[in-house]
Amino acid sequence: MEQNVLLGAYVFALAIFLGLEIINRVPGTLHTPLMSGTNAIHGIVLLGAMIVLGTANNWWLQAIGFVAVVAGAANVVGGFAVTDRMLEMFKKKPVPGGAGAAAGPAQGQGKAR
Amino acid sequence: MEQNVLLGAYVFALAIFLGLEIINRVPGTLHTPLMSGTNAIHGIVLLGAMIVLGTANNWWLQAIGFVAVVAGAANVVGGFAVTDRMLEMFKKKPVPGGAGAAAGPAQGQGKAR
Amino acid sequence: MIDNWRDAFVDLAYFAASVLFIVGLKRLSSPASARQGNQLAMVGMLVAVVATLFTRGFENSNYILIIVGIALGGALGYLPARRVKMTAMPQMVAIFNGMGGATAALVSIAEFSHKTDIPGGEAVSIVLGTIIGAVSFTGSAIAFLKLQELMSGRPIVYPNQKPINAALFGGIAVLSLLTLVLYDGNLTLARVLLTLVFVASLVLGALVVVPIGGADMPVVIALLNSATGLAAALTGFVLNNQALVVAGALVGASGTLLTLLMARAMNRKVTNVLFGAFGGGAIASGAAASTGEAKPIREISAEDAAVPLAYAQRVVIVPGYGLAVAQAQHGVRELADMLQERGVDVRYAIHPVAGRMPGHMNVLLAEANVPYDDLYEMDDINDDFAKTDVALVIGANDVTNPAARADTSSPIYGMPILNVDHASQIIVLKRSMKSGFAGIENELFHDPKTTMLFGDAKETINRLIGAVKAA
Amino acid sequence: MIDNWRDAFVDLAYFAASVLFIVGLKRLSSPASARQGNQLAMVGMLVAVVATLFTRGFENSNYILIIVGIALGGALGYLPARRVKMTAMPQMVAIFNGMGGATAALVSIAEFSHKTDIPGGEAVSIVLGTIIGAVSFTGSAIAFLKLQELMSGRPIVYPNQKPINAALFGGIAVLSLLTLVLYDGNLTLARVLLTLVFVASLVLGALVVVPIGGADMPVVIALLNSATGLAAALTGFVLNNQALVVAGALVGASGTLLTLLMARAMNRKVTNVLFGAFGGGAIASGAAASTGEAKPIREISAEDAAVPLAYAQRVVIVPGYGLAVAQAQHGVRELADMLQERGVDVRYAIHPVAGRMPGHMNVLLAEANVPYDDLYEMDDINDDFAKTDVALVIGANDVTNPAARADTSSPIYGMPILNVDHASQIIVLKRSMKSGFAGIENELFHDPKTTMLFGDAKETINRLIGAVKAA
Ligand SMILES: NC(=O)c1ccc[n+]([C@@H]2O[C@H](COP(=O)([O-])OP(=O)(O)OC[C@H]3O[C@@H](n4cnc5c(N)ncnc54)[C@H](OP(=O)(O)O)[C@@H]3O)[C@@H](O)[C@H]2O)c1
Ligand SMILES: NC(=O)c1ccc[n+]([C@@H]2O[C@H](COP(=O)([O-])OP(=O)(O)OC[C@H]3O[C@@H](n4cnc5c(N)ncnc54)[C@H](OP(=O)(O)O)[C@@H]3O)[C@@H](O)[C@H]2O)c1
Repeated sequence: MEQNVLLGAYVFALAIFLGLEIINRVPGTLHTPLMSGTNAIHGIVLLGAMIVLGTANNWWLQAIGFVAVVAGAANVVGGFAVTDRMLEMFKKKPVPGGAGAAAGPAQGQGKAR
Repeated sequence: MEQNVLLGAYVFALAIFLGLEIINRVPGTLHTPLMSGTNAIHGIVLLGAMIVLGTANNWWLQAIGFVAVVAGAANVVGGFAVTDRMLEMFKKKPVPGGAGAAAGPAQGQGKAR
Repeated sequence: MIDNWRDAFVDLAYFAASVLFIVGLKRLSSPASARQGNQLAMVGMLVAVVATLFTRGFENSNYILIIVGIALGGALGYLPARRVKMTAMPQMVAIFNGMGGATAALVSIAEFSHKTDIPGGEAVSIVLGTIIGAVSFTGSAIAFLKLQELMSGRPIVYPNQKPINAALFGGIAVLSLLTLVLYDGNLTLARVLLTLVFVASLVLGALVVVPIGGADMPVVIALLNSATGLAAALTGFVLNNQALVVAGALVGASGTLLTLLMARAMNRKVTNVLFGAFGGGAIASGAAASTGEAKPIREISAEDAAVPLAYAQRVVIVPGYGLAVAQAQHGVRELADMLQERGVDVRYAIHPVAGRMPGHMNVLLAEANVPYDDLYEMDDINDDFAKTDVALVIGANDVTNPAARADTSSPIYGMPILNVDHASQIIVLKRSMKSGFAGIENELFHDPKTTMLFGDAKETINRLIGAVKAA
Repeated sequence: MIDNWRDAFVDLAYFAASVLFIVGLKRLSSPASARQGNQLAMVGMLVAVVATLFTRGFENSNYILIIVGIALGGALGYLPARRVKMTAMPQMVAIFNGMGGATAALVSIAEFSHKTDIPGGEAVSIVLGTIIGAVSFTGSAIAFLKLQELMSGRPIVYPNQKPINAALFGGIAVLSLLTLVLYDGNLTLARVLLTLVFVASLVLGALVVVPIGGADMPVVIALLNSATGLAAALTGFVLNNQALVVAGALVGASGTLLTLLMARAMNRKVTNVLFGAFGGGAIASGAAASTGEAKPIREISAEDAAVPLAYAQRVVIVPGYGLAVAQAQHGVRELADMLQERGVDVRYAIHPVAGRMPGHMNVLLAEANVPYDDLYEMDDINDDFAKTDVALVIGANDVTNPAARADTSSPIYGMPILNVDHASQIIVLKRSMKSGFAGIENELFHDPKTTMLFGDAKETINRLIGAVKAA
């Protein structure tokens, strides 16, 4: 067990460093989708809820577990759906209607930075 | 043990990702010092040599362990010393002798990028 | 043997899910690959959820509950997420974040209530997970209520706010310590104490967020988001589940950094957001705003404003919070299309913190199908204002305020702004001379090159469209 | 109890060391903080080494051996590291890297030779650690010999090179598999097999590096460096020591990426470096070089070259590999000082892969005390060549070759180069019309604006100094 705690601490610390490293220098435009995307990712706690509910052996644990599973699933599904909708809007669309200049897709992406 | 192996895999994978993330986008000027600095860091294998030698209970293990400790220590000490010497040269020096323009130190660092 | 394979499969799936989260987050943080990143994370989540169904020790009768729970929760999340208006995104994120916080707290409590031989490290994780999860839950709920305007968005101040919060915080700390000291001997009592910690944390989460103004909510949500991540990681420790630890820690760390980046982009300190109103700046600016009325301004009618727009070579549209409030994005798009058909070069200048959430303007204009290529980030367009005939400022204020460049006493001094004042002519659409989010006066409106077109942005734009047609 | 504290201290120290390595590496990869980063990593190493002395289970009599070993190895590392000339840095790094590889291999072998109940995962780690460590050791040793010119730096080709290497590789693979299959039943035989694997890997390491040319050595060393990192991580698995796993994996990953970045900066593919000479390009260029002799060049004497230099407003010095070979950096610095005293604006244009290792020119010129502010990276100075009166090219060739910009058939096509040809006048110092590293002809030398000053760079510079004094 001791050994597990120690290794867990390594995993935790490395993930922290990795998270910081990855988010460093993101453009402002992505702040909201990133917030929402990470929001969906921490919905992983749903697994914990599933384990509680799955191993529940009395109605009380079942009740807590069920509520937790519902809330966790809402976090996961809603979070990913909202993020996807946001990001969908970011993608390049065919220039609509009468608008003039049509630029290449490569250009469009380049400007994103 | 099983659990240890699994956790070890997490530690390993996270460290790999972290290493990649950190080195991404380093300027060419730093390639050599970085190579030499990471070279010193992997000298950490010296710890392994120390453990082998420390727990050695026959002359054969002592011999292997001793050679390994010597080699590992050379890697660590030499690696850090060489890197430090290289990096020392990179730092801004007072403009020597009769040379003309003297620029501020802040500027000197800014240009490093 | 079969069981070993089963365990190995679950472990491997969790490992794969962790890697997918990492790669997903990495891609999420670069504009070109963001959507793909989100989808990778989705796949990771799916893998992890399916794997969890194979965990050993589940009661057969509980599987149906799990499936129903996931279906129910999924529907509760999915339907509003697909339907909600783009402008209501922040409150959606808030409510989902609250759900996650609740889950973490409930899982922690459940673990404490049925486990017996709990090692010290796990107990600490349980208590912290309960507190952080609960605070995140009610904090997010209040943020939701405020943004949804079910509750006043203004900072709500109640008497003795600070002492009350401090007392509550102290109470939670003491109860937590007691729980940790007692649980080894008297687990039943410790369980009761943990419930008290939970309740007190719920209250604390609400009380901390109530005094914060609606405009600061994005920062608060980002912070609570990172808190939920941390709670998830703590739950991972308790369950010895590395996927939770990795994903939770990733979100905890990246969320914290994101909070700081967002706060910096709007020139706010996180501590200010959490523990104070706009501070000295608000007072100074109130005074400035009142004296400001004396300075001259030039009003213009929609018909008069249409002429320079229709005959300009280059127009830059500067959208701001007022555009979102008025829901004028579709009108703006129509106006821009008309101008472009007439040969005018129309572009949009997007300030990173225009509106009330980062990327607000991008999302809003994207909703109205404005071509992405017409949107220019601040740094890319700031030099072009000097070559611009008309800058059309629609419901933007602070992000155009030249005081940020020059006036060191201004509360927004140092915030990068759009150089609207470099354009040859400036037309500002807003309802009154009232100030924007920062509560300070804007010299731009008194610039001799500026004319004001008062009225709700949506209506004014419609009148402009009519007038351009006629021009 | 005391033992528990002791273990906890060791564990904590390893954890701290890991964090220090991470932060150190992070700082190492940014120019302003690089030195501090190296020092942080040093502190981490010290912490880890001291902690290891507190490991339980050490024989008292072995402590003295450990101390002596560290002192001896430290001295063996420290003295040459402080004394060696800056230009000999690559071979220093190579030899230290080899030491690390040897350590990893020896530790793996030692563990295999005294442990008994070895789980499968550990056995795999042991075998891989032995192979990778051994290859890294002899590979680095050959790289050292080549760079130190104790062995010819040219690519050495021996008959049946590829079949021999393939056979050796296959042999190692078979022996390794046998070791892993047999060790559970017949550990003694497995130990003998592992020794064979070790020896064969030593030979393989040497044979793989022998055919590679000296100029490609930096890439090879970077790759072997990352291999040693991997070997260290594998050793960490065997010893269940996380500090080794973290540090080793960090180096393994970052080293691999670094290898790719370095190879890309010199427009080489890593596979090309390892498995082939310059390929088709070399032949094509050989032809070009021979026909090239026919084209006209203009020679100049040191005296004639001194005049435009002394009376120029702006001079840009372009150092290359030849400067390092001739050890002319001190002379160049003197010449630049003299010109600056006369009021000439002298700057240095540093190409990222000028010389034979990345950063070669920076280190070289820094050794001669050239002020860091006078060094300009390629991107910062490339636009200024057009405003430059004299570009003084000293022992540089490929990095100035305009073919990289225009000639799609050139083997260096696409490599970013210094726009030396935009200067008003170009003076090239080299010994002959021979080509540089890429083995291709350089149009620049036939440019009507170019004059050639032949001779060893050190001597030529000295003559130039004299001539400028007289001018
Ligand atoms: N983006 C973010 O992440 C974020 C988050 C929190 C805070 N902030 C802050 O919010 C501010 C954003 O700047 P901004 O220039 O976009 O907005 P702003 O400075 O808040 O100004 C918005 C202006 O829109 C006008 N307006 C409101 N409703 C309108 C309507 N229906 N029709 C026409 N005009 C209307 C208002 O004036 P009238 O009342 O006279 O009409 C107001 O002056 C910055 O200070 C930023 O720091 C940003
Ligand atoms: N920096 C790195 O990391 C690295 C590593 C490996 C390979 N490379 C490659 O090396 C090349 C570097 O370009 P470069 O322009 O610096 O060098 P280069 O293209 O190799 O040319 C060097 C020139 O210096 C001349 N020279 C040699 N000894 C001299 C002496 N004693 N006095 C005067 N001149 C002398 C040689 O001509 P003579 O024989 O006629 O005198 C030669 O043409 C690139 O192709 C790059 O890809 C770089």
